[in-house]
Amino acid sequence: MAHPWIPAANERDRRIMLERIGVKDPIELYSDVPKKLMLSEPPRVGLGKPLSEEEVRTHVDKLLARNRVFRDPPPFIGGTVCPHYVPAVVDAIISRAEFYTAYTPYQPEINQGLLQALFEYQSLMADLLEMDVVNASMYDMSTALAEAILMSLRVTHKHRVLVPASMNPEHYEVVKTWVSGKNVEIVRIPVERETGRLNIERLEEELRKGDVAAVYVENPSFLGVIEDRVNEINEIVHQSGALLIVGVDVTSLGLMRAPGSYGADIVVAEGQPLGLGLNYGGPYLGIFAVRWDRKLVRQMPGRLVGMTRTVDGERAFTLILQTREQHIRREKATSNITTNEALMAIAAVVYTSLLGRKGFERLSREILVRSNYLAMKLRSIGLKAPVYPKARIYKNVPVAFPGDYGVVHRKLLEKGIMGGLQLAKYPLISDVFDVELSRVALFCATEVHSKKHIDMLVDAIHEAIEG
Amino acid sequence: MAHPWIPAANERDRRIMLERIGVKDPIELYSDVPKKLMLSEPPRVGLGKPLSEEEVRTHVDKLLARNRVFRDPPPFIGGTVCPHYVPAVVDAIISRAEFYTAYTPYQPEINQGLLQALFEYQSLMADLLEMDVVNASMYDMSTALAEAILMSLRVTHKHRVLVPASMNPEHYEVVKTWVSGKNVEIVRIPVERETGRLNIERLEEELRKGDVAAVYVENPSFLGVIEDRVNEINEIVHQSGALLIVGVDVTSLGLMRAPGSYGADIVVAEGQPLGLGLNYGGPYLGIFAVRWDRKLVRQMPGRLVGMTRTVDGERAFTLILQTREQHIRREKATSNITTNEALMAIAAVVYTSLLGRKGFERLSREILVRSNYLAMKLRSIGLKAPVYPKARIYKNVPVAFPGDYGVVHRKLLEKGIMGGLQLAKYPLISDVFDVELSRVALFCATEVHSKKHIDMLVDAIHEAIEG
Amino acid sequence: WPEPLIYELGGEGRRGAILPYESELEELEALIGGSSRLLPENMVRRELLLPELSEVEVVRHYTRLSQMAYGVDLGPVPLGSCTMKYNPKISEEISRDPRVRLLHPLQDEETVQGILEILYHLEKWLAEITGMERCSLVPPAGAAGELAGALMIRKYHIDRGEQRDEMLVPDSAHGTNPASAAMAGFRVVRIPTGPHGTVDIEALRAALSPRTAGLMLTNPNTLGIFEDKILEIADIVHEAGGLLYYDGANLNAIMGLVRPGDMGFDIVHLNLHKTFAAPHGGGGPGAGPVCAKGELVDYLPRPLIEYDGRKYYWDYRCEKCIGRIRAYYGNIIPLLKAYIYIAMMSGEGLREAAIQSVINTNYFIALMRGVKGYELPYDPSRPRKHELVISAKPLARETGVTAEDVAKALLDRGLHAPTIYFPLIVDEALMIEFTESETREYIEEYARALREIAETAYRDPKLVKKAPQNTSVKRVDNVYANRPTSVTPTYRVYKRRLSGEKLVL
Amino acid sequence: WPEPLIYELGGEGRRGAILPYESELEELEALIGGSSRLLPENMVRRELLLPELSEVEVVRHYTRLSQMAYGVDLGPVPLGSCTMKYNPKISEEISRDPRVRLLHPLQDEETVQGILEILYHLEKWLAEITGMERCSLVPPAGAAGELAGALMIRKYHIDRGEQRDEMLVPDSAHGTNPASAAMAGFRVVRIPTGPHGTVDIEALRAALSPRTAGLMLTNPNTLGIFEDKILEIADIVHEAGGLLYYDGANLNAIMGLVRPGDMGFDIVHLNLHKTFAAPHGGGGPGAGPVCAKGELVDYLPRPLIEYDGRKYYWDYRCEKCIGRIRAYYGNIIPLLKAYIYIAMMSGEGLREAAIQSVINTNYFIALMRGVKGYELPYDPSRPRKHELVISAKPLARETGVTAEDVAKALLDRGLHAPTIYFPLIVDEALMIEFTESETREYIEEYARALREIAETAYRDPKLVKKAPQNTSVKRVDNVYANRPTSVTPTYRVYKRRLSGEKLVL
Repeated sequence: MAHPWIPAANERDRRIMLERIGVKDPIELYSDVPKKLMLSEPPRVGLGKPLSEEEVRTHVDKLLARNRVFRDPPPFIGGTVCPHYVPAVVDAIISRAEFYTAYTPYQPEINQGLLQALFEYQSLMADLLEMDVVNASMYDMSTALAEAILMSLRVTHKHRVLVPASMNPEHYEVVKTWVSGKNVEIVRIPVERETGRLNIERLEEELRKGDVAAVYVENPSFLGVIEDRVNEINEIVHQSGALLIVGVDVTSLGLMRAPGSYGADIVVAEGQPLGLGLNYGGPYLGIFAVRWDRKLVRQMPGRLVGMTRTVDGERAFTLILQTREQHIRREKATSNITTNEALMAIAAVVYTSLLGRKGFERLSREILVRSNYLAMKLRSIGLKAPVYPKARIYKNVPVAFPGDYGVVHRKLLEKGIMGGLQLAKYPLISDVFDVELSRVALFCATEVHSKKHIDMLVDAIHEAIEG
Repeated sequence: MAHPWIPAANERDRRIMLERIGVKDPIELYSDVPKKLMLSEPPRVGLGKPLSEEEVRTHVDKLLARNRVFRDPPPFIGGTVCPHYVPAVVDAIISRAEFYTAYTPYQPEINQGLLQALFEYQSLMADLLEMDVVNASMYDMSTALAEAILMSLRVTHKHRVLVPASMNPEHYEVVKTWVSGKNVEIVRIPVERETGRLNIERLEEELRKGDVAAVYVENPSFLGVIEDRVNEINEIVHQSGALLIVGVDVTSLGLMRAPGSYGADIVVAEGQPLGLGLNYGGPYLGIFAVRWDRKLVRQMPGRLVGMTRTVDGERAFTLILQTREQHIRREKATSNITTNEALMAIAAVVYTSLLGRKGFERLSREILVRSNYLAMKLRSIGLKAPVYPKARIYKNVPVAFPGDYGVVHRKLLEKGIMGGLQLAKYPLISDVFDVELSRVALFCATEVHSKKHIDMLVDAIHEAIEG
Repeated sequence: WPEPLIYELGGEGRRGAILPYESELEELEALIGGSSRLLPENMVRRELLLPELSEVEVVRHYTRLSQMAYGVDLGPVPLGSCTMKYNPKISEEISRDPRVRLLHPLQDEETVQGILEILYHLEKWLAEITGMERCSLVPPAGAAGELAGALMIRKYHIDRGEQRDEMLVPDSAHGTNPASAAMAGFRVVRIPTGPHGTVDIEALRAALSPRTAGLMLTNPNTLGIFEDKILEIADIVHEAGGLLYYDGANLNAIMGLVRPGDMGFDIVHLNLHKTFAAPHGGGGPGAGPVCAKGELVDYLPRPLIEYDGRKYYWDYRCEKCIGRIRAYYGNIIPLLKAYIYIAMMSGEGLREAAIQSVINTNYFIALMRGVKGYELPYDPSRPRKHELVISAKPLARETGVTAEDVAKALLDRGLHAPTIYFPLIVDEALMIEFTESETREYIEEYARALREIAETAYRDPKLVKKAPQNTSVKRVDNVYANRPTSVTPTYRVYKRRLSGEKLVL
Repeated sequence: WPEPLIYELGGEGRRGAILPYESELEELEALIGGSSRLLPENMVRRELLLPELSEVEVVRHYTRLSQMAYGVDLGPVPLGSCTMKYNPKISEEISRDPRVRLLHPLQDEETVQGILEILYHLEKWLAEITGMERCSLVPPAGAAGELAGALMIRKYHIDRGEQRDEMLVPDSAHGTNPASAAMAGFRVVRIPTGPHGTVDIEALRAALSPRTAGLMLTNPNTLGIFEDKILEIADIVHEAGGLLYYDGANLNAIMGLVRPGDMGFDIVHLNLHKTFAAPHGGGGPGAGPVCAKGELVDYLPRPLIEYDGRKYYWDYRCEKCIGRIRAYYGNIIPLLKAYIYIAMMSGEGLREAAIQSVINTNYFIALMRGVKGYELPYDPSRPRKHELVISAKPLARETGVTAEDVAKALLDRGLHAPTIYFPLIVDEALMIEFTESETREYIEEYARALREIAETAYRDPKLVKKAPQNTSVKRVDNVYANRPTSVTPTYRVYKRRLSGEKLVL
């Protein structure tokens, strides 16, 4: 009784309310529940008794003290998710109660601010990607890709999807799960051993077999490799009648061509670098865009905010094309997604606004230069960095070690350095390297890795290998 | 150039603006400054170069890692400032940008929210203290008391002020400083060695000497002693024509009589316990109240918010009685205070609203019981707790040790316990105890000290003494 | 004051953020011998259309936009089926801790024991509350949990060598149920609602067949009515070889009192951003753990959180499992908030919250009894649980004022509209869920407002149809918003139209 | 929607917070043998009039009130003399760190070395910026720093055996200067402003005497004009045996470019909540360090922060010092924010900020040139610094529309009013300070608004006098607010009046 979060749970309110309802004991309101289903006592959950705020603070504080934060230097774990700079403004804005305690803005008249922020998110992402239509968010890149592939099946009515063998193995597994209810074959296209790029011959070969709904390419790839034959890929994919799905590292777009410029039908990306933080894996943000094409837009999953006008002709914003969604179309919907990552989309638009044109160009340059500096330093101590000798890399550097990287990793950890991603975790991708997987690690260097941090890492690796 | 906090510091804006002004170089705008005064280069401040957000985060993180936080158990340091529970809601509200980035609400039409919140602060404090007028805040209790004494001089035109010898020695020093420009004598009234209460005979003696502007009493005192002869004090002080200034521990007012009920003309209190946190000494909040009396209110320092109406007759709030203030009255002002602790006043009103009647009663009871439990436990290991054998205590317990407390304190610290306040810091008050000051420490127990914490402390003290 | 678009703010050359070590860049470029050759020539971007603003401008823009949004911290959001309860500030405070925020998902497990311990206990608690054995915390939202559940059902039958491709879904179900079933490859069979507002058992029996994979149900259902024949339903479906899937959207009414597992459900998903007080974020992030019992445990998406008596770890082993439903481990921040909520409520608190949510609903129903213009369809004497659905059909019939008009008129009084036109089986539906977070006074105000709107409608229906008038913008033109020639999903499309292109969708 | 008072919300029996270990209380009471005897009988409180609300209600009430407030994060606050610059969010983030918030001021110094190191460097930086030797960080606001400074001057002269009880203060000075001097026991002697808007040197000479304790000055002064004869002024005052006190309120225009110490000032106070970007908090907390050089260092209030090469510590030694100005060490949180600001700006950044603030002022003046109704008093051709004061005297004379009316009309356009009727030496004064945080577009908009308001005034003065119309409330009745029979400083007074008492002040 008298709980801070349950205002009416007090004697007076209870009495007034129960009297009006006409019951003595609130349990009478459960009279339609079969007796045997009613629990005789509350479930044993929580910590033995209700904790007060101060108690839960102390309790969680003790637990979190068992986590180890790598801040100086930040982790070098590479892949789709890397440490990035989170401006303080981003947290300040998404901590605004009006935003974070709002529901999906079904009532546009009282939620113009939320709708406009989401419209701006869609718009800035559209400009970054050079795509015309961006939805209001998916859960993360893995599920955005899964939805893109499901969408390609609906649009093309074909049954094969080609993906790069070098893609993020976690994303691959997610895709496999999401399409498992459909009649579809996912085919992995190998990468060139020299350049790390997609093997175009093998791609063409698979396309020739026909029935291809979509080809998925990454740029830069999960392994950091820049794909420069995008025009060729565009051409051959579209000649085959398949859709081209591009997975892009958004941070690269300050310097690198946007996927809209090389024919992408659908673009997916991980929004995590855009001011979201690491969050031990989530929440993140799935960026999802399509070309201006009736068929594509109508088959697109997820919510869309549009710019419109009021009955008085003033500019206004509202949810649009809702007839695609599950609450109207039910089993015919383009997706089951309702709750998405709206607040993370707001974080991303605040981040992108803060950087602006100049800042975004700078971001790409910082990452390009730092990751190539890391690669050079690693080569200088005799490592194969990147593994693909002729690859041009961005952010991520796949590195081959003379022996088991796991040993090196543990030595780094002892020195307070969280090293690269141990690719041995992912047996699936043992076919993308000539060296054993246990010898390969994926490192990243971003704008949060200073020269000192990188030098510190390389020195520590050197010591670990020599020592 | 192009600094995030200086929007127009970019080439284009600069050019447009300087052209319109009609100067080539902005330094021309300093042409009236004597040449020899212009620095040839920027001052060497900061850390060698401008730090980015991420750099300053890492830098400060390293520095703060050198602080040691006592959380479980919280510090037992007694006195005016003790650890107290800070509801998460308080920080959430005072982190609202509209509040913390606002100026003093001189324009009532656009700041009704801020004004209403401050009016509510004044009103809730008035109800707690049973005083009719509360100002919108002073810096802290020490300066509130200094201002109260200065005010008593203005109101009575007398020159002596009587204060308890047991008062917070830091407050005493602050008062001495603030009145040092005035012709006034501060007289310390001793406390009874048995009960810790004010020595009423000595008080009467000093009052009989005449020329007394004010008598200051504390309840409970700095040393935790409850003063129960408030009716007698009220009578003899007012018979002498002096003002009665009461310093009160607000947390006690859920159970203890309010100073308005025993004749206080002016009340001062430290608002720190009301959800402000420890903050290594500040910001805190000086609560300042006076009786409904024209002379007192007109001589009161600080800003006041009043409830009024608009020209349309709607309820509204605005700053009132501003003619007392320095921006209008200049050297005739009641005080020089302008910037106060408005945001802390909002914290206090949010805190007090959250607790409400029942919660506030509970707060007082928690502290009363826990501090008396602490005293009992300390007695059980043979210590004099409280030092005054017949004192009734609240929150603070002055404890006499068999030897130098400093030695015990260091042993506690080794065990992760921040012990009591070493009164040896304050030679001034050596006259309030029969034992040597080095043997006395002031401990507090509040609602944040669990039984386990208190037992842990007492066990550790026991071990330290025995060992 | 209308707020400009971000594109209409700022100016050339402004910047709102400095990156961490910008001052090093030249040195690094020199060390690697210049950066020009790092990018393939044909991959160099020529144009980047982003606005340029200072930090001050960005802060003001989004602070002002936030003031034009509406959430639970400003007032009640009594949307039926959404369980918009209060989001404790303590959860926000704790979840800002850098010892969560700065953890990389692929850090070595020994460096994340604290968060793993939290997740471990959270799973146990959720299993206990639902009466299930294990939960996967990975699904990032309820719909993802549903998809996982549907795929589990699918794989379960396949592994048993059965061809079961039909999923039964009541006509009152949330749209996500059929959508998820369809995504998992099922054909959806609709089960009608009977006259008492519960599943029509005869129709259910008739729909069952050797192709039946399972039944997706929420209980209490979207009408707020408890499916009192649930044990019978479970028996029937199980006997027919189907599985029972529980949609946790409406758990708030019964948590701590009744468990889906005891009702016979095999799989349950939860919405932590509804029932367990994690904020909804204007649309997300959420968290939608999926739980199972018996054989179905093996099918849960991986990884699961485990403890070997010494350390906590992720178990990726997957013999029968459906695979992975999202990269990494789900939305950790809402999961942490649910942990805090349950720790602070404990079993008694959850029960208390459920009971109060039901009292609130039935108090409102009591206040609405006899108010002209509205009716409570399906057995009005029966108590509702977390929510209720009233119909404005009499009002619409007699005055022309529809449920949507009523919703907009509520906005005009500073009250948030309920969910409207759902469930589809009720005409002119107003679906209202107060949750336990609302005060008695507010419920009374809501009832009073509905009564007064109806009174106005009977007096002057046009007046109601003009609403809202007091909101920051007038009624939004939905037709224009969706017309192929004017639909505008991004500023890019707007600019292209401005420049003369004919863009038609 | 008007927001009720907190007293008008909630209901009997509700609670908004649970204290930490409430469940232990009964056990503890039993252990100490009951709690009834702990309080003296005659000290027991009989009645406590506080409202009772749930957490939800409290959060909503104050969130809604916050939306009815206006700060720099919503838009510019160009109040002259207030230096309302942008408050960086990073400072808010960092200063929430529990490793600051949870430190008790009387913890052993070895346990607070981190914060002490920060304060140590901050002091050094402030001394460098002002050209002083040492600073005391203790004063919690500018006025407290001023009081400290005035007391230092007083004690300095007393220690030298001189009877100097007159403080010279220009008539354009902030009200705090004379008020602080008076609190320190000085007689205030007003020095007139000369025709160029600077101190009238002849009048200054005439005012000097063996009783002169010092001169309190701000430079640039409140007209935004740099006292170009400052070196001469310093010489004259020093020769007469007086000291020079610098009011740091206007430092923003010259920081990093000119130092008060070099101008000849002996004591300086700073407002970190103005110049160094700590937020103003709706009135406070601030931080007003006081700095000194030469002999005056000994007089600074204690404690000072010191470093012995091994550890940082507070030095309480006080031979000549004035004592202590506040308990503990001042307002640590704003001090920390100033540290962060200076670390991020460094010397160049401070200089850049100063220059831009001056450009902004002079750009506005350029835009206002020739606008009918306003004039720039005192040497209009001379550049202003951080702020300017224009006079609406022509407008008032010709249309009856006063500076206050103009201020309210600005509010109506969503623009914050400037400081009005200050400094007192300018009739119908509008004192405007944009700071470096404002955009060119905003300055242009402000100039446009002032021009349009004047145009309207010449056309239809009554229209202007009706403002504000678009604000959340109409113009507030100040007469009623201050009338002895209706002045209402608390709800307690309101209730007493309601109950029939005649309360007159």
